[in-house]
Amino acid sequence: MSTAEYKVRLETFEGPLALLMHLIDKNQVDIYDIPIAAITEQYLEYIRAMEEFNIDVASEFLVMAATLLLIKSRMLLPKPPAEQLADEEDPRQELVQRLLEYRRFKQMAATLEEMLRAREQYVARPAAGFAAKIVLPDGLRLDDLIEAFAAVWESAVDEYALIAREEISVQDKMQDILLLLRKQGGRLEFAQTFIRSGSRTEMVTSFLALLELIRLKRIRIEQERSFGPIYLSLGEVVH
Amino acid sequence: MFYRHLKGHIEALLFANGNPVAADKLAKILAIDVENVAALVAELKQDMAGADRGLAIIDVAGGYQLCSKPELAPVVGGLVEVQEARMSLAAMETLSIVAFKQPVTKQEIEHIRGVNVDGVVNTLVERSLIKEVGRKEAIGRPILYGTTDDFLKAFGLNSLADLPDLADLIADDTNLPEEQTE
Amino acid sequence: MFYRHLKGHIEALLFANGNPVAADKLAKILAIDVENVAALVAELKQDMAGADRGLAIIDVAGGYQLCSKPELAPVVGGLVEVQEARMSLAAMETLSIVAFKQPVTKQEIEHIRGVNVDGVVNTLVERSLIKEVGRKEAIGRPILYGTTDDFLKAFGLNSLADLPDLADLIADDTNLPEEQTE
Repeated sequence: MSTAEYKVRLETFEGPLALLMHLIDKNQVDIYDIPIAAITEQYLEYIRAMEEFNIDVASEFLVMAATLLLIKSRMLLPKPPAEQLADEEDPRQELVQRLLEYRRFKQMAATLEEMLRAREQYVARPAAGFAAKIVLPDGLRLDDLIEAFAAVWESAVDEYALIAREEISVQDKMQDILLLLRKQGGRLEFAQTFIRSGSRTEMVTSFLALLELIRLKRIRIEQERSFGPIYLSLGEVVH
Repeated sequence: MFYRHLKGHIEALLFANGNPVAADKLAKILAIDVENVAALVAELKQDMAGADRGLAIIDVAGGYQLCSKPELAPVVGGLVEVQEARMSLAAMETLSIVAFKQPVTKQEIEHIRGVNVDGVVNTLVERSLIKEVGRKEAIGRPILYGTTDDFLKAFGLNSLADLPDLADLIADDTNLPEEQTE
Repeated sequence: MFYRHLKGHIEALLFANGNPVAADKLAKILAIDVENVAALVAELKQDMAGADRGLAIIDVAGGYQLCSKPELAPVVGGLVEVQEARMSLAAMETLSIVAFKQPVTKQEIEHIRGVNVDGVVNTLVERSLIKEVGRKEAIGRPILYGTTDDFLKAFGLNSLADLPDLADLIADDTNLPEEQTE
């Protein structure tokens, strides 16, 4: 075979199975009784030609070459007559199955191609693409709207207070308490320091501020009897 | 009609093209006179008049277009996938703020709700319950939102005047404890 | 036929949608049983059989699609670009393997085709002719591929059962060696 001939073919075969099928068809041999020696020889010739043309031989082709050589060598092994009768596997069997399956899907691809051609004869309109429409739930009531507003408005007041609370530092609270004490003449019932305490945060802040003031001896704590009212007084005054 | 089979050709051509097809273009493709095209289209129109047909041909700018019959628009509208929107609490609250405080900016809504409302506001705009109604004369000229006609429809209102007065609502709120004690 | 006018409705619906419309969707829109839809479509098909009609209804992917008649493809081709999404032989072979062996992994396809199929599989996924349908309980949990509804539409199939029977081919092949040795 001329090298030019190879080139044409080398470009045609997508994979080793395609090449093998071509060789089988070309030699007009029975796929179930492949003359493995001859086919292997031709297969290797192609591989060599590929290398000659500096075509990267895909690893798949080399794997198949190895497989063919293995089968060929196994075919050459003499078989004991006893075992020959037993259902010993033909070394070519797996390859034949692969080739058959490959050929089957080649045929199937051709059938699908025909179906596609037939389908293309039917010209459809471009899809209109009706966008999904979102409809409002039934029975939206004005009362729901008013309720929602009332709820959000109430919580908004809280929300506002919360923001304010977060801005109250222990330092500020300390100032507040001292200011309050001075206004009240230096003496105040403990509970009154929490007068503005709408929330736990503010209570905690107030309490921390009190503890800090006590630690700094700016105020004193007095309680006349158990469970009686607790009084705060300005430290310096009492002093 | 000796051109009988050409009616089918015209139907197929108008169908496949979608857009209107000029009469002379049809004539050229079918290798007949424009007058014949007009006659064939007239026949086609007649064929389509029956209740067992759903299509119609309309004359558009010197050409013809295949359409579904206008009276079947409600039926065709059935193709639209209808998804019932759930009004989340967040959506309802935001909508109520827009309804009672309009025109209102996102920032103002956020101040009342205490959370970011970008997503909710966009959803309400998409559902055409609220819309942009202008810009606030403030830094950044933020968008002002108001309710839409669809909003009125959804809540069965004739006009915004049917909304209860916000002042009353707030007054009600503050009076509530006293009323309850009575 | 007491649903006579509904034939027109179906025609309009199929026209308006363009893509195939599922039978049960038609049934739902028209508020009739699916069986009635099938009967009406059968009548419509008959109505369209005449030479004075240019359209046809085909059964695709469990639904119906309005198309121009296949024999008018040359006429229609004079007007619109008939979509010719040429597929490579490699793509076609790979697609046929997925169609008949689904769910199937890339490795299994490669074993049949004898070549790497990464590129082809990706192309088919991009064209939404095949899709991931799960993972194989094997080492590396490889992706399993199957065909899509778009595959059915592209090939004019109503369901996978409409594919030509591969079993016949397989039976032939496996029986052959025994027959030959006898």
